[in-house]
Amino acid sequence: MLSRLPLPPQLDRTITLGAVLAVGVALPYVGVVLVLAAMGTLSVAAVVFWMLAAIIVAGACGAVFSNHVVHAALSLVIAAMGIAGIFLLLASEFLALVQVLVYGGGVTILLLFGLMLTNATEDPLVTDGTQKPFAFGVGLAMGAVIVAAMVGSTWRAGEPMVVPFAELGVRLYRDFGLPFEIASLVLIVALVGAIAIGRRDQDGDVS
Amino acid sequence: MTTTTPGQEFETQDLMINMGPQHPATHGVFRMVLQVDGEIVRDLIPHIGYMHRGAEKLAETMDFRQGIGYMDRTEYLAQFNAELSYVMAVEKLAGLEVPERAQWIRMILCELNRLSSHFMFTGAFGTDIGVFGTAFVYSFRERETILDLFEEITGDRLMYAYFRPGGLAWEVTDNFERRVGEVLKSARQGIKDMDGLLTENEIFRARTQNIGIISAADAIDWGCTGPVLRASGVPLDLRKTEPYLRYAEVDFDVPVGQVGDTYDRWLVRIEEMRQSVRIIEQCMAKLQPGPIMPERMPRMLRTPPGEVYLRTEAPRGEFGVYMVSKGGNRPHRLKVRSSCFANLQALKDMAIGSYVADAVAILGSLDIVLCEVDR
Amino acid sequence: MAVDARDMAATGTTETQAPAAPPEIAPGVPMPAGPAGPQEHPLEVERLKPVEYLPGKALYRSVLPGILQVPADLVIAASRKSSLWPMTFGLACCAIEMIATYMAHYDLDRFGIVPWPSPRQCDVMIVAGTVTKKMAPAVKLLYEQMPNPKWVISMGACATNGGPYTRYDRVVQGVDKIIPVDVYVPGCPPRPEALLDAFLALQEKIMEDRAATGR
Amino acid sequence: MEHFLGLSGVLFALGFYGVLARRSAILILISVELMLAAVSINFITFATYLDPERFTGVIFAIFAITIAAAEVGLALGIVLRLFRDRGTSNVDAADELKW
Amino acid sequence: MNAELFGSQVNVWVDALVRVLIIVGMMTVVVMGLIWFERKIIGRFQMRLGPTRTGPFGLLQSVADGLKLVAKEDVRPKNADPWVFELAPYFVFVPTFLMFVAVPFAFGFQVRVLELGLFYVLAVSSVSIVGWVMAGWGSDNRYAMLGALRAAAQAISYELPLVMAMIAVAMVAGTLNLQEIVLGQSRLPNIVLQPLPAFIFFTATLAELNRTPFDIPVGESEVVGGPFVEYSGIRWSMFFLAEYAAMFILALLGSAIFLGGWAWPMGEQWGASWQLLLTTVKAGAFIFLIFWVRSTLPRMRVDQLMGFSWKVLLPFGFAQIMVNGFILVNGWPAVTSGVLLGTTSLAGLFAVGWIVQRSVSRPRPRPVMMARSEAAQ
Amino acid sequence: MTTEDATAAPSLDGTIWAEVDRALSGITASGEPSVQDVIVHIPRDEIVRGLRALKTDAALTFDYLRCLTCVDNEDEGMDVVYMLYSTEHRHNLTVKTHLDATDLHLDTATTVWRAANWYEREVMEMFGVRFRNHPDPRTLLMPEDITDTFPLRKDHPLAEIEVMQGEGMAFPSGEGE
Amino acid sequence: MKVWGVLEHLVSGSLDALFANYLAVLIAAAFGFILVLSALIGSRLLAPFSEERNKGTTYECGMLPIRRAATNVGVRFYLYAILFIIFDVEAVFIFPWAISFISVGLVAYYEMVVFVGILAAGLAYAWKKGALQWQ
Amino acid sequence: MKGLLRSMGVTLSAFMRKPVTREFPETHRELPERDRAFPLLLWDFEQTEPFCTGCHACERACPVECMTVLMKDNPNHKSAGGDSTRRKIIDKFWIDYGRCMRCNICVEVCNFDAIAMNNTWSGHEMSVYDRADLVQDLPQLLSESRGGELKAWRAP
Ligand code: SF4
Ligand code: SF4
Ligand code: SF4
Repeated sequence: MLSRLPLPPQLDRTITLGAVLAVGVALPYVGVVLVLAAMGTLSVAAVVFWMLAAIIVAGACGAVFSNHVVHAALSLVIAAMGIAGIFLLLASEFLALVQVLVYGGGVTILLLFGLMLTNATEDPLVTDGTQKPFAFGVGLAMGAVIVAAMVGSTWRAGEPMVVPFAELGVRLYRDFGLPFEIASLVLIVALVGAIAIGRRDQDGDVS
Repeated sequence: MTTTTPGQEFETQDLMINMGPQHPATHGVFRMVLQVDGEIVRDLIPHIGYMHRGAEKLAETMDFRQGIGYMDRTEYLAQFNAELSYVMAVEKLAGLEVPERAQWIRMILCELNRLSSHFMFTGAFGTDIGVFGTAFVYSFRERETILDLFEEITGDRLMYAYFRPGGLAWEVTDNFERRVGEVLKSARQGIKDMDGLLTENEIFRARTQNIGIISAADAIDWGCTGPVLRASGVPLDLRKTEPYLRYAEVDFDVPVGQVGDTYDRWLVRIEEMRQSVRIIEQCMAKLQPGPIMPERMPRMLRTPPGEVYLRTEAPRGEFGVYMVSKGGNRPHRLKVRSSCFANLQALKDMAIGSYVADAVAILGSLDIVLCEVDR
Repeated sequence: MAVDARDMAATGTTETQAPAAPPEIAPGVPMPAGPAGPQEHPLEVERLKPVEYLPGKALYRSVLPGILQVPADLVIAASRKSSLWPMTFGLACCAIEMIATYMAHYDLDRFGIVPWPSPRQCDVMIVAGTVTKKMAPAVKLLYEQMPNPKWVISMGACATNGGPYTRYDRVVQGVDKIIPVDVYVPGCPPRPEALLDAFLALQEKIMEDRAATGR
Repeated sequence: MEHFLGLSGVLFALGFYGVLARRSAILILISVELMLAAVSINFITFATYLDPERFTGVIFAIFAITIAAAEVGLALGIVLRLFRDRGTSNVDAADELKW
Repeated sequence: MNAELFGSQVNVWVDALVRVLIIVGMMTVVVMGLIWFERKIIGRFQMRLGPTRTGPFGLLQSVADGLKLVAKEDVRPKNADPWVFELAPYFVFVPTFLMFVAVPFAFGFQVRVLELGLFYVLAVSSVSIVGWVMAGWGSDNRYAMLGALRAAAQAISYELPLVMAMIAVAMVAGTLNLQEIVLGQSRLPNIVLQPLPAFIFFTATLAELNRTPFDIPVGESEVVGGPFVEYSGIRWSMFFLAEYAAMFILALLGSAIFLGGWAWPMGEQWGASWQLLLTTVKAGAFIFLIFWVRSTLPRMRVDQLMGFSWKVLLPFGFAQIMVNGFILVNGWPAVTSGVLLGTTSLAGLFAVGWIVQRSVSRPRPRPVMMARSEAAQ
Repeated sequence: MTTEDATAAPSLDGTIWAEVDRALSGITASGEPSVQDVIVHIPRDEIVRGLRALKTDAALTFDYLRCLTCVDNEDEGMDVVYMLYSTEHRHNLTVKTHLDATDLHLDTATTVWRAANWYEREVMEMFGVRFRNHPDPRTLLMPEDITDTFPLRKDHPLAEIEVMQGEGMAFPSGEGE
Repeated sequence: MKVWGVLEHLVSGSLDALFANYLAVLIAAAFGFILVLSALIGSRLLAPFSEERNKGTTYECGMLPIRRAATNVGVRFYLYAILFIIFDVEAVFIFPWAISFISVGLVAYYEMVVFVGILAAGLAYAWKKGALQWQ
Repeated sequence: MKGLLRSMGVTLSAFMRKPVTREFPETHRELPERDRAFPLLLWDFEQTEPFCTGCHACERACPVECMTVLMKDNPNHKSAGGDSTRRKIIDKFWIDYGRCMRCNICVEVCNFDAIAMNNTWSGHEMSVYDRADLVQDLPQLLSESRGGELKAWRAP
């Protein structure tokens, strides 16, 4: 549709689309949040939360609904960054950074490599057409139940506070020594498994 | 990209990389298509001919004096050597005798040209290996001093047109000996610099050792010449095996490699530069005043019918001129046997199985001049 | 994928993959009686069509008030002229002199001229050497791939009009037959100083044409 | 606190939908990552609000991320394997159990 | 919420904004200066002059370049994926810019003192790899693709040694807070205690910056400029800018964690401007070293590069950490531990050097000379 | 080939012709002296056999193909020329084979020396000589799809100079000759 | 309003400093974004734009590309990526350890020795299996 | 590691040396006497006319055919009442510097020593915006020599 508009070359399609999206969706949202904040209804933290939530949901939607695997993977990065922000809001500095490091640097790269390797840049066609609506329904129901359950229950909320980093280490290594070693075992199993799987191809022929 | 067919097809679906004709690594307009699996070259398809501009054909329409210019432009890094083959072919056909002084001067200039050409090689090869311009700049610094000397003698920086059938176009300058001494001094420093910059360097060695090995038998079968052949251990140097000019009267060594890899080609060239310096020093000692042209030279040179295949040892190997004359003042057929042409043929054999970066290094180690390949 | 058939025809040797069935040379063609070989091979006519410089228009030319346009032009032109990035693109013997110009003795970097390998980052194309008919499509394509504004320096006799190789019919008689040229440098090869002089001339031209900076 | 939990619920549902609706193994993997991230949010929320002195949830979240990473590595290996054998990353093609 | 800015109390928002603005200005100037500096320095290494004609000493060269690039057409290839192609510069530039937040320039002269500063820098910097891969994948070009893959593989491979080096320092310093790490070195810079990690850090920095000898992702003679072949004009300059900004930051970081930043040798005694100068000089020396290496060394090959990281640097990094741990956990007096740390680390460094030497120095005689008689038979 | 001036060219005595003659027994070859190397004429049908004999003969071992090219003698047909060298015995030989203008076919020498590959491709596209059983009969120097132009033949015309100097005036024909 | 009370609570007290710190990060991120955006807008304003027929073609050293570039690459890169992610996660564990191992004491040290030992074994396995090799 | 350090040493020593750059537009290095820029016609100061008689020798010998010579009867010849010994003199002369390959042949074949290679810097700084400007006509070819700046060198 946009391609047929007589645009000067400066404003090509993608840019226009981006601008339309920004103006049409993001701006009102941000506007509402900011107005609410200005009215004193929302605190700074709440504003940040809503922004991050919007980013996360947008990223997640992109990851889930995009038909292009690379787009999906990149949306995942955006969502992961947002989630890191949420972790920060939840006073978990270390975890936020871990999230950035592992998702931003590791998982995404791995995903991108994987899909470059498999050349599967597009979602294969859904085999039976009923699956998507069905999945949609189930997903929706599931989401509703979870959200209802979580929001509906009453928690005896304690006093939130920053997790001191050094203490985190102390606790991790004093009380969780065994899980920690098990984690290393899990990692090495993953490593060995992945290498074993990947290795077999190197012999060249289809086994 | 919609469907990916399963099975064998997938395995053969390697990445095709096209390098050239405009590519920083291809020394001009060479083009190669690499079939790459991961980073490993599985196949290499060379494409040449982007610089095919008919020097042979044009030289067939020119008289012998005019043809010299085309030889310069064909082998534009070793112009004197190219001119030498051409004028010696004419001399051989016409039965001209070249005065001794002219021969010594020719030798000096040819060896200086070999120096400048090898300097070009060291620089370009350094860049192929990935030195950010520095090797190139150092080698051009030395090259520039040599070119300055050439310019003083012949009047042009690149296209000298100085050798003529029978001798030389004109006398060298008065301060020739002093200038050659200066140039040699700076060249020695340059060789030392290049040697110090790269030869011992661990990264350089890791990049070049055992890369692009070609065995002596293969090299001969492919018709490789020059340093490429000698690096494989074949002591074939026309200056020794079929001495021309006065090469039989000077003392020099022919460096020969042992493994035939890229590093050997580098070492051989570095050593050849040292030997060239040695040769020039001896020539300077033997240079006597005298005529530079035969006494009787016809104004317009004509040759009797006949044919000759005259080859000399240019920096890149055997530079041959096959000249068929049917009488008259121009060749009937002129074929330039290019050294790089043959070396380039062997590239495919050398590069398959190596890394992409190695393919570039191997190409660099062949030291091709595209105008000579395509002519 | 987006390469349409016309592009393919226009550039000929485009395969970057192993060609499926390369055309073989006609089997043992006997010597023809008369002069052989058409001067313009039909396959090549299309490939050697010249390309034009399509000036674009900068937005500021339309939105900025006229009083501001003049200094804007001046500043932009001055910055362009001080930062002419050529493409690493050597064809033949002239390329050696071109390289020499980058090197220590002449040092094009003094003028802010540094070569970049990809046409996307370049402003100037130095056509240094003979443009053969086989090479011409590539030269054209590279020129087209350069972003505006772009300039071409034709270095040496060959690029100017075929030079010593004019009479050979596989050579394009001058690169200006296929792409627009801004500065011609004579010589075979031109000295490095001559190339420097060409850059100075080009800088002058950019400053003079600054009213057309927005192109 | 409810907001965080709600957000994580939404994320989880989205991921769940992705797992069900997608056919490309890599996309499924991405959806699983989303679900795991949702779980992490929950962990931390609970840790911060319900257990701020001992923050066991945070440590659990670390382990969760660890497992997520390991899982991606391994799963991608399997996808790769699948792709090499079947030439597709469609999970439906892998429904026969023989390799 | 208030924070202290230039001795006065201001709102944290204002404070953050002002500090970020200062950083923006500084980054622009420093990056431009760096580009000029590089051209001059490399020019000198190559016995030429570098830019001289744009402004005095060519100082305005970077300005001209920048302006020209802004006023240059910005081409997007037809086949490129529009979104990925357009968004890649953000993904490269923003993380790099974010790294500035934690890096110390002088006491109190940094945007924020983060408790996990070192880890923060690491985490944020890893994001920009995604941008590289996006650029490479999005431009639908073989060289870009290959370059991006190489860049990603190289960046992830060298990130681990980088982490190891940082952890080793953090162990010695006992904190991840960059300000405290710097302060802790007011007596002795860490490079004395930890030469091996310093070496690893330098090497990994070169690799992360894609500088020679680790510039295979952008190697001209192979992939013509790597992931950015298809980028032109301003978008390309964003990558360029990010690259130099990253170099500056990593140099600052290196000087902070190994060379003692603003603290060594004078501790807190000197004023902020002197500390700033000290930092600049140290970072400048670091950058000079980068340029020097760049103008000297050849490029490594991809397998050698990977092998060097995984087979040499990483094991040595592990070993260093374990040794550090062993020395520190015993709670020996500071001098003993210090001497032990320094000597073991130095020994490790020599071991690395020896391995490098060993890996290529099989006996390799010069070419055999054929004297006249032999050659002529 | 025109006959040699007896005084200008050395005779065949004392050259390797005797050896060659022996090696080429069974092949109708004839020798001819020239100013440099001995020239051996071999008929085209026997050329590969002859070349292989020259390569494998123990006393000759011409294992190195220096050059392979073609001479266009217009109506008299073409000569394909092989320059051979022996790295072992260090001697040279030129082999020539004649092709009629009406039938430019020849067997490939790539089976003898791999080096012949590109040389033959070049001769193929430049002169239109077809080498039978050549492993890779594509063009080498010309664009891949132009296979019917043979620029090095004598009858292939030179291009006209398109722009002559001189203020818009046509170049006075005949003056430049 | 009870919910917001909790959130308010979050940013007060002990969380204050942390929040203020990362506020700067947020601002910096926004600024970086704006920088790039403004540069792009500036370029749109100042730069000429034209559409030539072949300008958009992919650069391939002067040749026209035939196939899309996106194609599978060597499995080698992928193996490195897997290795990386494993060790990256491991680094995540080492960071807290590096700060706190002294206070925990030798136990933590030996825990880490075992941990690193296991992973080193993994590296050795990969090494031996040739995952670090190219050919 | 030793080799790396040695390489670094080499570059460092180069860093310490003086740059070799010749700053071109400001400083011109001295050209050698034999420098060949482009052919120029020489001016006979004694007769105040060009040396060239328009004999076409150079035109015929030029390998790239970049010269055009038109001769005319010398109006200044003795028979016409002038004091010149040249019966014929050059009327129009063009050299296309754009095609000239600076081969020196025209100088060598000229029997009248009427043409020489420019060996000054003006011969090298000839960049133009239009290639037609590279075709030099008689006044242009003579101007250098007429101005007396040309110290023509010819082969001994
Ligand atoms: S102009 Fe002369 S030097 Fe330049 S490319 Fe042509 S022939 Fe070579
Ligand atoms: S320049 Fe000399 S050769 Fe040429 S026309 Fe004049 S007189 Fe004759
Ligand atoms: S120098 Fe050579 S090319 Fe130039 S005009 Fe004279 S003869 Fe012609």
